[in-house]
Amino acid sequence: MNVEQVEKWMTLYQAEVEKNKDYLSQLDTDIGDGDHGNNMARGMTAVADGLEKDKPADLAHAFQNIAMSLISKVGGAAGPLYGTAFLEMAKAAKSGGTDIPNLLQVAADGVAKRGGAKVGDKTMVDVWEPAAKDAQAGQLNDANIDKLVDATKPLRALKGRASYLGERSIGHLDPGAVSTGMLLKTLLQATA
Amino acid sequence: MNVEQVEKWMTLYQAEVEKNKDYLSQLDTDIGDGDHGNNMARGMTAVADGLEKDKPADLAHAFQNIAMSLISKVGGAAGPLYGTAFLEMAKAAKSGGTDIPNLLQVAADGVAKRGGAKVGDKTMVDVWEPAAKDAQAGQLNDANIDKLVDATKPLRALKGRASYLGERSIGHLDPGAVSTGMLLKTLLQATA
Amino acid sequence: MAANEKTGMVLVSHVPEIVAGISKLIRQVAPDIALTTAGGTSDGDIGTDATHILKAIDENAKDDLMVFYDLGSAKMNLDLVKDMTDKTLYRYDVAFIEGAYTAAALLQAGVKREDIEPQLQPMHLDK
Amino acid sequence: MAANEKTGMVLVSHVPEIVAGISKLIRQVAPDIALTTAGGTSDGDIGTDATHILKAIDENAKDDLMVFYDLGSAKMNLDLVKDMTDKTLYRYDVAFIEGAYTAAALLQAGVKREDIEPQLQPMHLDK
Ligand SMILES: Nc1ncnc2c1ncn2[C@@H]1O[C@H](COP(=O)(O)OP(=O)(O)O)[C@@H](O)[C@H]1O
Ligand SMILES: Nc1ncnc2c1ncn2[C@@H]1O[C@H](COP(=O)(O)OP(=O)(O)O)[C@@H](O)[C@H]1O
Ligand SMILES: [Mg+2]
Ligand SMILES: [Mg+2]
Ligand SMILES: [Mg+2]
Ligand SMILES: [Mg+2]
Repeated sequence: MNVEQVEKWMTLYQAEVEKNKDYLSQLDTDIGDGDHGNNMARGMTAVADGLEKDKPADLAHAFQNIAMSLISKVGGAAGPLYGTAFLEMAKAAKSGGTDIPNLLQVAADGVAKRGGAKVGDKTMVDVWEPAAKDAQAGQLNDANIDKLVDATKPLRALKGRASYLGERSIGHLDPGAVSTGMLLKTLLQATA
Repeated sequence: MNVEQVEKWMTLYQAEVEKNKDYLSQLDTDIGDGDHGNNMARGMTAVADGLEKDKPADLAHAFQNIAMSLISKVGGAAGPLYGTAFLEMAKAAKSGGTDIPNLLQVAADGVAKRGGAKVGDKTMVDVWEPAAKDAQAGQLNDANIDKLVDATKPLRALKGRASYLGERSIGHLDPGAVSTGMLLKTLLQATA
Repeated sequence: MAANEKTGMVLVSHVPEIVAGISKLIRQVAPDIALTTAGGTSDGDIGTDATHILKAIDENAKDDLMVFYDLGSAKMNLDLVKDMTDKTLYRYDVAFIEGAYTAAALLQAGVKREDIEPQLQPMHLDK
Repeated sequence: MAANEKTGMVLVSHVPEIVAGISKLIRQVAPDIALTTAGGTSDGDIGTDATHILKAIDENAKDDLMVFYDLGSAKMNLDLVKDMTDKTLYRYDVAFIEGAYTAAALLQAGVKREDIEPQLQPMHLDK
């Protein structure tokens, strides 16, 4: 991946989040506090501003720049989670690991570590981890991403706000899984 | 006991609390939140106002009147505790048990039940319960009351705010024990 | 998901800001539950009193009330108030914010009080 | 009793009023401890962010900090912030108000952090 691709990725993702802001917040209303769309939109506005203000010289700086915007502006669990994903990608890029499968794997591991969630806990980790594996197998595509997102629906949440609802969380998509799906799809578009 | 004695008792106690307001609050600063003197002074002002406004027809009404003032105006643990003591005395007076040893015993039992404290937990119960026994034995006097109050000093608090301090509560008088000592001494004066 | 129609919630704290703040936290996940609060004394000082608590109970639209509180004197006042109201009070000696948040989210999801209580169990504290 | 001279306290909540209120409760029993708070996001909305938490950490007069928080996203931000500060953070997964109140009373009494921790143990919660 290169800086231009990252910038394109973020532009596409911001547009996608903006378009689906209410949808993401509605998903979060069902099993959380209803702010996920607003959180992500605020965060992505900050990401765009940050990349504009401080043109990144290389991939590591681009990821670092994005991470800091997300960390300081999302204002919900998604902030430290996505922030950590980009921080880990910055570290990997610094040591030369700039291929997408490797970047997704370090990001996924960072998210899982930050939230203490495992696959099956009905969080964004349910998309990140298997998507990184799909990428390694050359199988990361929209259909597979949709499958991972949809698979969160029948699960009972064990982490995050939805976990307070116990079995009442069953039958709803996880908002963070949905926004992660969008992030991965726009990554595919930006690097196609 | 009769209504006049109760009124005299409350007048004497209010004066005593007023005089020792800062002392009681200082005791509570050492092992609590520092408001016991203010709480009791505010409560006793309300008691005086209440007895003034609604002249009690009989002993039960006097106790009931006092209880309601304490319950609504003390604003700390001492409110429900002293309030319960007077509510129980009102009940006893209603059924004719107006002798002091009996009144003190029902009050002591009410306080212990309300706070869930036993003798030795370094609370006002450490004065109420043995003082009721002393009264039954015709031994309730200033010297014995002082002994009960002072005995709270070496104890470790197991109930109330002081209990958060664990062994750091040792070596301090319990503020509620001190204000209970004053209450009992003014009772002796009012009924002498 | 319709909110529980039978059971409401009352929050009791020594400090007005605490219950105001918890209400904001709760309203994010439980906009429709019957929630009333008593923060501080009737006079607005730091502390608790039975009169203020009774007011919060009376103001609540429900007769079946889950009650959460911060410190021990609130507990004593709550027990006292039990004899002064016809409503049914369920007092929970659990972590105040975490317990109230959990119960609120579940009430909003229409869960019955009896089914909420097991989820409060691990949050028990001696208060 | 002189307050603990080494260790301070930081409170993190999703809602500004919650930490403002807990500070009032705590100040009654612990007027002298080093206490700073991050309530809500940097922009004053309901939520938490690392920037706001970092500010509360920086503002605290002590380098050794006991940290209490309300919900899980605050916990994640705290872990993130650990790598961004030179101060030492001790995060407690305990009942927020009850834990912070207990620790504050003990810090005020001059008790060491290591001796406070056993008293927080029974207040543990999975957050
Ligand atoms: N402990 C966790 N581990 C992994 N993901 C989590 C965790 N907690 C929350 N999430 C993710 O964050 C999403 C919610 O994000 P957001 O609404 O921004 O946070 P908040 O719950 O603080 O309002 C959830 O849908 C879930 O995917
Ligand atoms: N659970 C309890 N049982 C019996 N007495 C108690 C209990 N809790 C507190 N007290 C008494 O109340 C006194 C403190 O009263 P006060 O300062 O008015 O209350 P608060 O602690 O709410 O500020 C203590 O000194 C103690 O004697
Ligand atoms: Mg949310
Ligand atoms: Mg949120
Ligand atoms: Mg006090
Ligand atoms: Mg008080």
